[in-house]
Amino acid sequence: MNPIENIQAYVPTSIHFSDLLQFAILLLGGIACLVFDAVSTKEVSRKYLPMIAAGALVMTMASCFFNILPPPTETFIEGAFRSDEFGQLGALVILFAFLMMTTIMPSLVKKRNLPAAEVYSLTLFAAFGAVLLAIANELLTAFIVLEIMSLSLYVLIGIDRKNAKSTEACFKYFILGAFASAFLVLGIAFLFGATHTTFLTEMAEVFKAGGVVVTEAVVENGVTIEPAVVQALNPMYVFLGFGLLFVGMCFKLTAAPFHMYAPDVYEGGNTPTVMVVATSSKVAAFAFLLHVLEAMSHWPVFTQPVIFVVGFVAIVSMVWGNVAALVQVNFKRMMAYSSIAHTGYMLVGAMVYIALPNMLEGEKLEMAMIAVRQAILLYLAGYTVTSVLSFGTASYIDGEDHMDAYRGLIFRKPAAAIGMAIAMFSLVGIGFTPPTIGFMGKFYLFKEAIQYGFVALAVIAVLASAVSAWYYLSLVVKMFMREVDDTQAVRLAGTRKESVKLFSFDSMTRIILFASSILIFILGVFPTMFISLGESLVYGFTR
Amino acid sequence: MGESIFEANLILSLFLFTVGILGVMWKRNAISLFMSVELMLNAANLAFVTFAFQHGIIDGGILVLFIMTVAAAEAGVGLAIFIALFRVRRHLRVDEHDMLHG
Amino acid sequence: MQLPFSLQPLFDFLGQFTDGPANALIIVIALIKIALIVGGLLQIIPFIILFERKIISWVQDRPGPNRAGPWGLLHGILDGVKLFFKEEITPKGVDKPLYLLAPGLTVAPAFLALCLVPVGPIIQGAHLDALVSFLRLDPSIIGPGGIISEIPLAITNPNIGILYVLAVTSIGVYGITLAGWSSNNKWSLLGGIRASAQMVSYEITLSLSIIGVVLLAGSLNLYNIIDSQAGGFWHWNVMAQPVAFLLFIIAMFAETNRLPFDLAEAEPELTGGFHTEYSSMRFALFFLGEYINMVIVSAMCVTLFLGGYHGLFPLPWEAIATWITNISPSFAGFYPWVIMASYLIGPMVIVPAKVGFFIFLFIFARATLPRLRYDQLMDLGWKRLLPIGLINLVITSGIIAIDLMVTGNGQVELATKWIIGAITLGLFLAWDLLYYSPRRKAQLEKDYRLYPKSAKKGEKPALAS
Amino acid sequence: MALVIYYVLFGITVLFALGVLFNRNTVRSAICLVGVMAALAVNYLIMRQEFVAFIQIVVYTGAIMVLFLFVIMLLNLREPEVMPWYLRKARFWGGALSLVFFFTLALAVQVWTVSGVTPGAIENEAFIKESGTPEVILLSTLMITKYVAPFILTSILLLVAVIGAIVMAKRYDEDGQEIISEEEVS
Repeated sequence: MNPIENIQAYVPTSIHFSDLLQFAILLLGGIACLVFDAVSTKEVSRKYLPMIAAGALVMTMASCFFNILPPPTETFIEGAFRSDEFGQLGALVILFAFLMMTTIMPSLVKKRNLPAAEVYSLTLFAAFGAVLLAIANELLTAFIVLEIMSLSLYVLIGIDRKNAKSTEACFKYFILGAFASAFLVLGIAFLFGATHTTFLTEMAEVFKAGGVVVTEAVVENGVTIEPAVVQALNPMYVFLGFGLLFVGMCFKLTAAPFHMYAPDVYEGGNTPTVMVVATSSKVAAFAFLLHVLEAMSHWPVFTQPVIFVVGFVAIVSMVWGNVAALVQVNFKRMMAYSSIAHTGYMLVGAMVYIALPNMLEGEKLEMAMIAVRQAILLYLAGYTVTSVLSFGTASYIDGEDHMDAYRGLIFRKPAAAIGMAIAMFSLVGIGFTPPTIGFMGKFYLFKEAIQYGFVALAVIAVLASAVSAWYYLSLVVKMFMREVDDTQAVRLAGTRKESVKLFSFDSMTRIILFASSILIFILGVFPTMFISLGESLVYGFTR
Repeated sequence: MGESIFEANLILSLFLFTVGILGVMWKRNAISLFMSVELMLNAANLAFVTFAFQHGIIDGGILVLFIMTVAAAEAGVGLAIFIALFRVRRHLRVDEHDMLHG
Repeated sequence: MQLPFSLQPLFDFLGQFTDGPANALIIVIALIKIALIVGGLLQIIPFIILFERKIISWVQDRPGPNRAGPWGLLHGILDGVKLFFKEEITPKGVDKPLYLLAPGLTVAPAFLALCLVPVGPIIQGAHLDALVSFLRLDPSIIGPGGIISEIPLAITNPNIGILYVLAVTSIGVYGITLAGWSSNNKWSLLGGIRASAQMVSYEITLSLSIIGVVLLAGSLNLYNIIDSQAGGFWHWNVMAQPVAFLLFIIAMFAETNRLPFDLAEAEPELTGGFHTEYSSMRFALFFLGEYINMVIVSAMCVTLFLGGYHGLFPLPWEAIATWITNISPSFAGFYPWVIMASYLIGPMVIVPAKVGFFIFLFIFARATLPRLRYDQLMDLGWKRLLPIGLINLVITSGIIAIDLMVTGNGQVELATKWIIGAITLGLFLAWDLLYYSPRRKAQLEKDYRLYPKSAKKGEKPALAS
Repeated sequence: MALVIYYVLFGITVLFALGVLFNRNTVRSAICLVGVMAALAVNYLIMRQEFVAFIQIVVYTGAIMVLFLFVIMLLNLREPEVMPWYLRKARFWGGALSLVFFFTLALAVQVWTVSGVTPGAIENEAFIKESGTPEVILLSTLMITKYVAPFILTSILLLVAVIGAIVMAKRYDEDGQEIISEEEVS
């Protein structure tokens, strides 16, 4: 059949928008924020909009516990989406950080006199983009939802327009983000040129067959004529396409050679947004990168060079992130470099993921891939919870970002200091802090790496995280052991004294902070609980 | 004639992309910087259309339409950010925006 | 009836240079059409200017230009001559390349858009056959079965004509903007900024009002759009899209920078706006571009909403021609002339009349309406016209979708068109009369206090201090 | 003949692109970018993508670049770009690296590209000619069937862009601190 007749005879099969109903709540919430603001006064909207936003987020999170999305074997909305662990469990992780953001935002909105409706609606839209990016199965859809998320975050980073630092951070984030998306688009174009499609499932078929298959299998006189490869894959296009796409994604993930903007953006942006940039957008982008790698890893030629490239980026990220973090004096800059290092650890997992199809086959391969995905997701979840705790505490103690401002925090704000210490211990992970999620995440990830033969890489990762102990723990030492040094020019953190009302967003922030510090231990002791939750959500029972 | 222009178009696309990268590296004015990014997006569009024409896949045209929409959205937000930046700093010289480091 | 000699050898000769006689013929036909349409328009423009001055003087109750020639007919031409021989001044400090490029960028898109205007029907089928045999050309090259199977009475007829027009008119803004920038004059710069913002804003309204028409016709081709309006004025798109028609007219004024919206050159504020620093022929090019643009947007409005070259009532030309030949044997030779008249009445009478109406509208608006303030302009464009256009589009497409689902023949019925027109116009009027106008009036009264509340009934209203 | 036109176009595109890079005047550089976009539109016409070509002109030159010009003029960025790039080592090495990148890839494309139209393309072209289906109809059919998800998500993207642009660019008058405004325009 002629391709054009194909188009004319195209019968839409699976456009059920109800499949995305749980995520549409976010969209509706965002629009509701705008409409509510249009019909009410400034004070009223400042009071009720965070409730709408948090309500939408909580509803979506609650719906993530039910098995709503189609199983991973099916694509939906014309093949544009496919859900796996990242669909529901990943969405839960993503939305957790956004929920934290909406609870911190009200005080910031009040203090800096920000436009409330725009803040909350853009937050919800960013959440919408992030959760869809985690399940995107088509490169263009992924690009568009990535842009929805990124544009919202660019604006949220710089929403405090009177603050020159924040605007400058927004500008840098925007320029480099746009630069990265140009790379991404050219990468998609070359992959499209090689495989004639932008749908990842179809792309996987092309890679399995080693070329574009056009003719369908026909049975003629009892003899089956196999589908023929009409055009062999052009390795040049595939590598160029993947390379550009990977560069673009590295920008979004803040992996090492492409991380330049991260410290500036983290320092200049407002803390709640930076928290989301560090966690949710990373989870979503990682999910997308894994889906692309999964589709492409079926091509044997592809494996070796890409392992090399991804491994290189992982090593550089780990080493550079940890080394540069050693000399930082600003808390948020330190967290930026730490986040670069954590991206490096996670890329080790991605590397294992690519290597798998060449090692195993059939049922075993599937199980192994699921295991690696779960390990990465566990790590991401741990990183998200920990970052939420540390950034949340940092915004809650509300002081300078300078590290010296944390001196003797334990004597002024004991709860905050303990929370921050827990977060720091969890971030260190390997070697010091067994019962935390940071430890378990790294343990699972490096176990996979060693199991499939990447021992050297695992050793480098462990060494790098041992280096990281220095700067994380020095902050803890500052908080716990040093007396307050009055000669310090730095304004001390935690001097704000306000009465906290029960049922206010401020108290909700505290509750979430408390919950995440508990979660760090719960997940650290029972990581299998998280994994089995994901299994039962995704594979547990059929729809 | 159709047979011989693909390579030329792909090379043109890569060339425009490289010029875009160079622009982002060399230019000092924020708006020129962003124009270079637009040039890179145009290069991607050219690659899409070339592939669509070479292989007879109509999809390429649609992908280009979407990318144009995204570029327009990005331009809108970006220029708004530039205006905001100009309001607080009174200039758009990129290498003098160095409040954030160290 | 045939020419005494064949034109074929001429094209055979030209064909040696252009890959065959068919190409030569295409080029020659295009050149003839360009000469007629572009040349004709260029001749008319001085008279449009004269017409404008006369109308304005009529509105202002004064004689107007009446010195050169009878009724001042030579004024436009003499103005052109004067501009041509004036000294060209290039001020110091201008950005020379852009300064020289700007007038060209205003005029060139205007002429490019002129290529699209369908002034008459497509010659095809038996009529083309007759024409070919009259000219004694080779029917295998031109004719119903030949390489050239139809001759549209427009310079060109691409499949996506509307898009072409939109694309080309959107380039036109560069002329004004660059003129403003390169002049190195702050008034000119302000004019340029205003023009760019204004044109981008109103292009949205323009496109929104066009989309409804495109939906009704199911095609982007201008001839298909006109064909969908064939059969009398009750088929015209203005019946189906009255609100879009209004929007189009408003956007048309804004796109051509004509008076209620001529903020780019507002002479009391900006001394001349973007063309302050231009003189002589460069200035004349801006002037020319403005008038060609007026003609083009009018012609587009005619094409989209007023049935193009179709008259008010459909005339059965074939039947008339047969009837005339049947009156008396001596009238038999009139048949081809009547058919030719059916083709020429469009370009000669109907299109000029309709376009002339809009030109009159332009001029009359200039003579009567005050200029908008910049914020009013933006308010009108973004807060009024854009929502109205969107709602109009939603209603239109919804009803068309229902119609297509019910009938399933891929065409919009006449009754549906009227229903769309009635609903959209009704809603618009209801919104305006019941909601908008009273509030607007109250607001104005509050703002300007024209009629203070203390004034008693019957007392003469006085302006409050 | 058509090939000659194509290579002339190629040259024009390259020249305009270099103009974008090397012009010190922002507005001239923007006009060069408009030139690149228009030349690409003609290129698309040569590749028989009429609809995409005209949309390219409407969207890129008609909207995006006008917006760029508007902002350049609003902020009155007249100062020339002082660009001693050859003096700055980092920039120089960046440039050299990108050029190496380009030449390697161009060479690779030259070597690896499968020349010529695939059978599918020829079949398609013949079909389009025979049936006379305008390309627009095919594109629109695809857009509301196969690519319905990106189509819908694009509308959300535009909503986000509108909100973002407004919130970043609007004046603040809450605290009476008017920094700079569009007063200059009105």
